[in-house]
Amino acid sequence: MAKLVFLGRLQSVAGEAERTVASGPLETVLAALEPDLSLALLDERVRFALNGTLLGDHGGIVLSPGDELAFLPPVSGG
Amino acid sequence: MAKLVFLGRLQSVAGEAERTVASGPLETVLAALEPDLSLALLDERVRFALNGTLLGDHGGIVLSPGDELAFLPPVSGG
Amino acid sequence: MIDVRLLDRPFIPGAFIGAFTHAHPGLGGVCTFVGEVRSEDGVEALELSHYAPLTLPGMQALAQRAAGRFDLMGILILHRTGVLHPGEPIVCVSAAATHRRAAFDAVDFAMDHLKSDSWFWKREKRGGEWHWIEPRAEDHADKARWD
Amino acid sequence: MIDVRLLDRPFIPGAFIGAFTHAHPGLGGVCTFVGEVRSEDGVEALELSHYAPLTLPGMQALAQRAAGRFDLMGILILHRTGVLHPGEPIVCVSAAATHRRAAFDAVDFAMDHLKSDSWFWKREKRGGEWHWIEPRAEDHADKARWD
Repeated sequence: MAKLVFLGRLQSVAGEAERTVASGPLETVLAALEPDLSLALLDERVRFALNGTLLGDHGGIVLSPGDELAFLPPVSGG
Repeated sequence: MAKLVFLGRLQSVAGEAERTVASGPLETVLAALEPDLSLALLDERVRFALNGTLLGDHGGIVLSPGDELAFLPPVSGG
Repeated sequence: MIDVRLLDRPFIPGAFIGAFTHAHPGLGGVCTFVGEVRSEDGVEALELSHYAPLTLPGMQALAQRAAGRFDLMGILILHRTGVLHPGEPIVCVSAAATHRRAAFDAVDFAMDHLKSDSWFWKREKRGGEWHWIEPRAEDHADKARWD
Repeated sequence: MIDVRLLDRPFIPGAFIGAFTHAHPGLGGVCTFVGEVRSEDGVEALELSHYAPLTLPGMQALAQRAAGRFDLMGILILHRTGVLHPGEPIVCVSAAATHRRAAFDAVDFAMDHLKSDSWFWKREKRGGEWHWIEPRAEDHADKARWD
């Protein structure tokens, strides 16, 4: 199993701050989510962090057991 | 009698912070002081304040009894 | 001294600034900015969420950049998380330096970058309902001053 | 709120800033600068003298000008007189505003003018002897930024 973490407004879309999912290719993981949630996660302004490291490229991600993938929408102004 | 107040380094020249003098025209008052003190007081960068009000013009000053004339050298940076 | 903290409950800036200042005896000056939650527009509360693996490390990197760019003796960056109410301090940045200009510029720089570059997401409660706050173009313009 | 004071003994800036901040609930932010006596060049002590009929009124006029020029909720200006030792606070300027930029600029403006325009005369003790400090061209340049 792997963990998805939803930050900011993505938390409201998901209805929770994190979710445990089956490990595997990210596209398979996303396809199993609610369509509005997977659409929101794939917004081009959303950044990904895998196990605490920001990813520059969002292609070819495969979640291994124990991985934590965070979805980071643009931060709020102040 | 009137009072002269010496600020900053003028205090060191006068050897005291203030001095009581006979009232009368300022030139008469200054002529009665030590020459090095009157010279220091007349330095063009020294401003005068009569009874708490800065004077723009240093000419024709006559000290009345009870007057306080302060001599203000340039303030220190810092 | 570089001191960077995330605080999850109300804090008194003076308590941190006093200790920070005493850690740098004989400095020239300390510039401090404390930002508070504004009490306007009917905002009842503000909630800041963060992502632990990124947020504090990002603030520490920012403090290092400020210390490297300006001639500082130290920098203090405090940021709240959690639910805040109007009037509570949300951020405090303090810089100690021999010269005032360096202290001022470092605080200004850190504030501009904290607002646009830090991993915080905010939502505010108005009329009993929470609303996410979107990014503002203005913050990016503030940050661009330093590029 | 405009609060301007001459203080003839050591003070803790935080004690004044805390009260000043609480007098403006819901502000956006407070910028503060605290200047301390530097411990360099073998300076043992610093003495500041002032002229009561001019010094405090001059500081009050400066605070009014800053409040008129920037969009402030309040400004606090504290200045020491008498004998100070390295590490003691000598000046504290704090500005509260809805927007950070106004608070920063007001403190910067007040500090630049306090250094060159205020009626303080300073002498420092080195090797047991007092020496008057002369004006510096640099301070006039700082002030000229605002003309």
